[in-house]
Amino acid sequence: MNPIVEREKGLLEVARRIDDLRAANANQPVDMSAEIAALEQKYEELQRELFGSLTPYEKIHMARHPERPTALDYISQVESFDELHGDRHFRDDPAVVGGFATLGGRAVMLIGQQRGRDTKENIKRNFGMVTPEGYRKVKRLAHTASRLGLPIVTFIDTKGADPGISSEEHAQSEAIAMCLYEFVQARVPIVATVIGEGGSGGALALGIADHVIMLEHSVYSVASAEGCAAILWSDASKAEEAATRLKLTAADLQRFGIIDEIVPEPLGGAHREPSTVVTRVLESVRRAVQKLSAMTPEALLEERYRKYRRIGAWGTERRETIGTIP
Amino acid sequence: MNPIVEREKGLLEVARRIDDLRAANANQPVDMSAEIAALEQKYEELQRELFGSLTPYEKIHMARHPERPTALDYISQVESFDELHGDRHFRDDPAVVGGFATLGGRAVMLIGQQRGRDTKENIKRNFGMVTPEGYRKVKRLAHTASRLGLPIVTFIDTKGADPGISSEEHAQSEAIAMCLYEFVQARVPIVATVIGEGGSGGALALGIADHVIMLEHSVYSVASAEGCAAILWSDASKAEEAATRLKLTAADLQRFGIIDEIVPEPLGGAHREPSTVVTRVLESVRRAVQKLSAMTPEALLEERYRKYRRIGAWGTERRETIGTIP
Amino acid sequence: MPMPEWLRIRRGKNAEQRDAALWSKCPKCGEVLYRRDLATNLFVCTKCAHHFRMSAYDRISMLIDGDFTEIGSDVATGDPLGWVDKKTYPVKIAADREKAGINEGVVCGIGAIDGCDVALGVMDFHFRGGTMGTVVGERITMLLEEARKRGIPCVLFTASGGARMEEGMFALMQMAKTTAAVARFMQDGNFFVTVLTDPTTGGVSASFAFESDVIIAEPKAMIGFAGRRVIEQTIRQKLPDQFQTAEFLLEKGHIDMVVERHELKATLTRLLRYAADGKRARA
Amino acid sequence: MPMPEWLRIRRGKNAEQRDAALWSKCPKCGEVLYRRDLATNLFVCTKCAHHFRMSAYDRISMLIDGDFTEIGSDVATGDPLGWVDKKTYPVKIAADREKAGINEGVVCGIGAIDGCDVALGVMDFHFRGGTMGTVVGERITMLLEEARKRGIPCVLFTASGGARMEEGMFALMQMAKTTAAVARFMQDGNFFVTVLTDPTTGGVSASFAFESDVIIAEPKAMIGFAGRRVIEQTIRQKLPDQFQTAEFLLEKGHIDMVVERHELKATLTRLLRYAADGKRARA
Ligand SMILES: [Zn+2]
Ligand SMILES: [Zn+2]
Repeated sequence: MNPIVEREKGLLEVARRIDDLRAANANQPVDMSAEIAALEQKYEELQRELFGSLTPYEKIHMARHPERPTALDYISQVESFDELHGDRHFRDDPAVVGGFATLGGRAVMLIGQQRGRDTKENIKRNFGMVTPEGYRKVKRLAHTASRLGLPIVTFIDTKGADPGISSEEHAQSEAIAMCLYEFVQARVPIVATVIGEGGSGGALALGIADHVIMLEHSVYSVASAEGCAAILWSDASKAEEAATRLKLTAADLQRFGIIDEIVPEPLGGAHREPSTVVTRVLESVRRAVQKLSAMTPEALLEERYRKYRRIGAWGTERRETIGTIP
Repeated sequence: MNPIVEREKGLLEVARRIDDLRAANANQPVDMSAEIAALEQKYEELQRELFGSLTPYEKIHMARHPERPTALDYISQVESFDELHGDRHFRDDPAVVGGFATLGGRAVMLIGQQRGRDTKENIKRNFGMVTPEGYRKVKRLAHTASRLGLPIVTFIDTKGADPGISSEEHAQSEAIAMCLYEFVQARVPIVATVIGEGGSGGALALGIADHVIMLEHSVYSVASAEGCAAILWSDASKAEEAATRLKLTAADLQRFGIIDEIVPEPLGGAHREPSTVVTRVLESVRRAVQKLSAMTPEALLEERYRKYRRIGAWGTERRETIGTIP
Repeated sequence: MPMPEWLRIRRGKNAEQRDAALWSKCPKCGEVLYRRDLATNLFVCTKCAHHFRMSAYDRISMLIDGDFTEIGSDVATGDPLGWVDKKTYPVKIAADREKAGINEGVVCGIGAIDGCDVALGVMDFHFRGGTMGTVVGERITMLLEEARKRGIPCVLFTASGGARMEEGMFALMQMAKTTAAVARFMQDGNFFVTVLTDPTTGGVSASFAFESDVIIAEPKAMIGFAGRRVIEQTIRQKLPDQFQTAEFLLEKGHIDMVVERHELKATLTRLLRYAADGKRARA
Repeated sequence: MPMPEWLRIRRGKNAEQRDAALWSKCPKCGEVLYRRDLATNLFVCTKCAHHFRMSAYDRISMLIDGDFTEIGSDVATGDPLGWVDKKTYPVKIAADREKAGINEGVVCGIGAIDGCDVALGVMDFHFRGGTMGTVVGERITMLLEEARKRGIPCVLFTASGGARMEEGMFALMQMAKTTAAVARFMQDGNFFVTVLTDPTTGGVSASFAFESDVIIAEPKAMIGFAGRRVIEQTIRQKLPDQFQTAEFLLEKGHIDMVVERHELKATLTRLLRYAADGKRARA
């Protein structure tokens, strides 16, 4: 049960009453404009009250909202897209969609994690949880992009890598590690956007980038709040507290220097005005790609190395002294 | 039923009689030296008669002889060997044995196709027919060798790539193609030796090399004589004729410039004096590695390219004209 | 399908006779189709959408804008083993030349697809079952070398029963030769596309067919390393119909896309444009 | 096992107390073992050959010839999220320092194994379950950078429950940071070996553990991406005992070899010599 979906029910009820009144008003002699205006104001207030400021835990559920735009909602709005399939060995993983695309007049390699937009698609897409075959597709496409000079654009949206038996049997660890290994070496600009939930290593496999964007209410975390609570508090009901502690919101991560840009969402979340959000995100991606394209491959690689090299130098005075013992 | 094995039976019978006579001679007053000498001469004559000159079809069966030294018989005689396993994805294929080794005081990467030395091992090793996972192990080890500057030494001994359902499902074509792709680019000397049967693309996957050696009675062919007969004559009993037509012997292939060196076998085949043959092969490999090691990686790659580039320029006057039509 | 001027000259007498035949029967649904309608429909059955095997020159004229500069057309078949089975090899070659209207198993050249320069090679199953001998290997190598020199993409259409046995190990070595050419071509950052048509097996499947950036297959094309019969003999059971089809391989992750022939030119054009854009960005 | 002079200084009070305890019980077979015998036997049960988890300094002294020049030992734990669960993060860190006798989850440095120069990093499960936070990531990165500068091989022993949650996304990003360092190190043709000890999971498993030239595992070590409990909860059934063990992974082709601890030093030495020979040949 998603608390954001629950909360929307009250709002939808008000919206329905407004619609009813409007319909009645058109057919009846009695003027109900005042009542309508009052309800509209109430709707606005309710919306601000419910969604004006979301807690981290609420953002997790916003990120998981069943109507939230998925990777394919973005991909469908680029100028052209030609999907490429498969790991060339074993399987085509539907939880990853990738291929050549035209964005802002430029050819790029698009790669996105795709959860389902309904139950049937969720089963097909394994709820966006990628298997080793999917990560090997990602690695392959990133490698091709690097060879051909095409910028890599990723959309991150996963609870985490698939935790099933066959994924372990097919070396999930190696598959993710090899994605990371490919991304740190890709000789082209990489722009990653967290559009929903960015869960742990399974998300980072598409996340090493020169420019990282997050949607305002998306989350990006080292572990799920539920898993973290179960382990550190030995109490899954502490998930809300864990969500706060984990600092998994876009604002936190921008402050930390882990992400570079936040794309704002409309009041109530991206799914309330999906086309606006999709356009905004694609525009931010386009701008980032354009800016990064001015750099040579060597400069890109050096800057990318330095960026990740710096993370974790906080707090400690990092002296690179090497002491012989004794 | 292997005709070479059948033929050996008569020879073994004579050998047994010689042994019996010798034993009797030692215990009895009657001198049978003359009889023994006569039998010994007969043995020699028989051996020359049976094995002095082998037809191509007989060589195929010599190459398949159950007691013929296998890759591990060579590998066990190098100064050190550390086996590396697996394709890092899915399975370790026992039909390929590979790893670091010391040969003539130098570190190399050894990779061999391994058929079984008895029924049980044949089942484990799939009769030396390699699956896609095996070829991916080959590719991985060749890549590592190239990175680390270790010469690649291969032993070829296979009827052909595994033709099973799961091999097709796991992209056998791609697996073999990627071996070829890795071998043409490896920045280290490659020395390949056909020690038994070299069957089609499944053998060539380990066969692109700067120096190719064949044992005298090994064979190397575009297709099995049986398969070729079935297709071109529509008659499997024409295998013997196909064997002759296919020009699959070491002498033919050296004449064609497709292989570089032939290591002689003792009368009766490699399995009659296995340690001599193993020593000879390893010495030839060592010498080739040493000679090739004097070349720079760039020179090696250029020479390797030219070598394969030339094959097929025979017969035709290869004019590189490009004519516009009309 | 309009036929460029040069095509008539290249196709030979038999092809014209084939064209003159009024109708062809669809091997899939049995429908009898007017040859002219079939050609207009890119040799796709108007009833069941079965993709007929195409001759190399028909394929080229379906894709190339105008002129096509052929490469290696004068590299002729040799007979290095002096092969004889039921017939001699030269006799077989001569018969196939007559029958298929081409002089070897692949036609290679330089042209443009919807304005994009491309090195195009098309194998033809009608010539010795699309088997790869030294001429096929040599022409494809020459094509890749020319593409590399010009820095243009290469598109290869495969159709092959495997290596050509009549040329023995010379044929097998073409897998090595073409792979070496592919590797040099790709190392320079050039774009390589293969289009797998029915059937693509053996030594062609296990070399350049699966070495490209993008692997396209035509619907229902049979693609695999080992032949269906060999596998069935080995496992002693019948294989499902779906096995080794393009659609099966797509699901198994071996190929990038299955593209209907009517969409093929447009798809190739888009792919070539993506690569051209990447090349511009790197320049 | 002789203890080098420097080791006593580094191991801290608690370790000495542990050593002073007369016996340990084998978690596998229940045998009660004299602590001294156990140490002499490289912490392998003398009865059932169970490989005990080892502390980082014990491991180092088992491998390194003489001096060991530590790298990054003064890179200290921070608390970027101001973390609190049942305790604060700094309190937990302080407790583990006391308990484990080391100041963070990995010890890195330069030394020699049987005469072969090597950059050695050893993770220690006793410190926060071997989780990777910023200090672990930073030290391993420093080690790889130093190894690259010197052109010597790097050997990393892994033991990890995954990323350290108390450091949030800073911990996750260490997967990226260490991978970037591994890539630069390997691009230069340097030799990288990982030794996976019990347990190796999560963010460590899915980064440098599986990026090396040679992946060794200790017998029966538990290795995987997802934890056993997570998988059991997902599939709602119990997993076989064998699942995710080193032996299982060897069969599945994920790792190169399973090496008993008594053979480990000799094996590593041979591997380092192969690589050194390759390096000489390239020089
Ligand atoms: Zn039809
Ligand atoms: Zn025990």
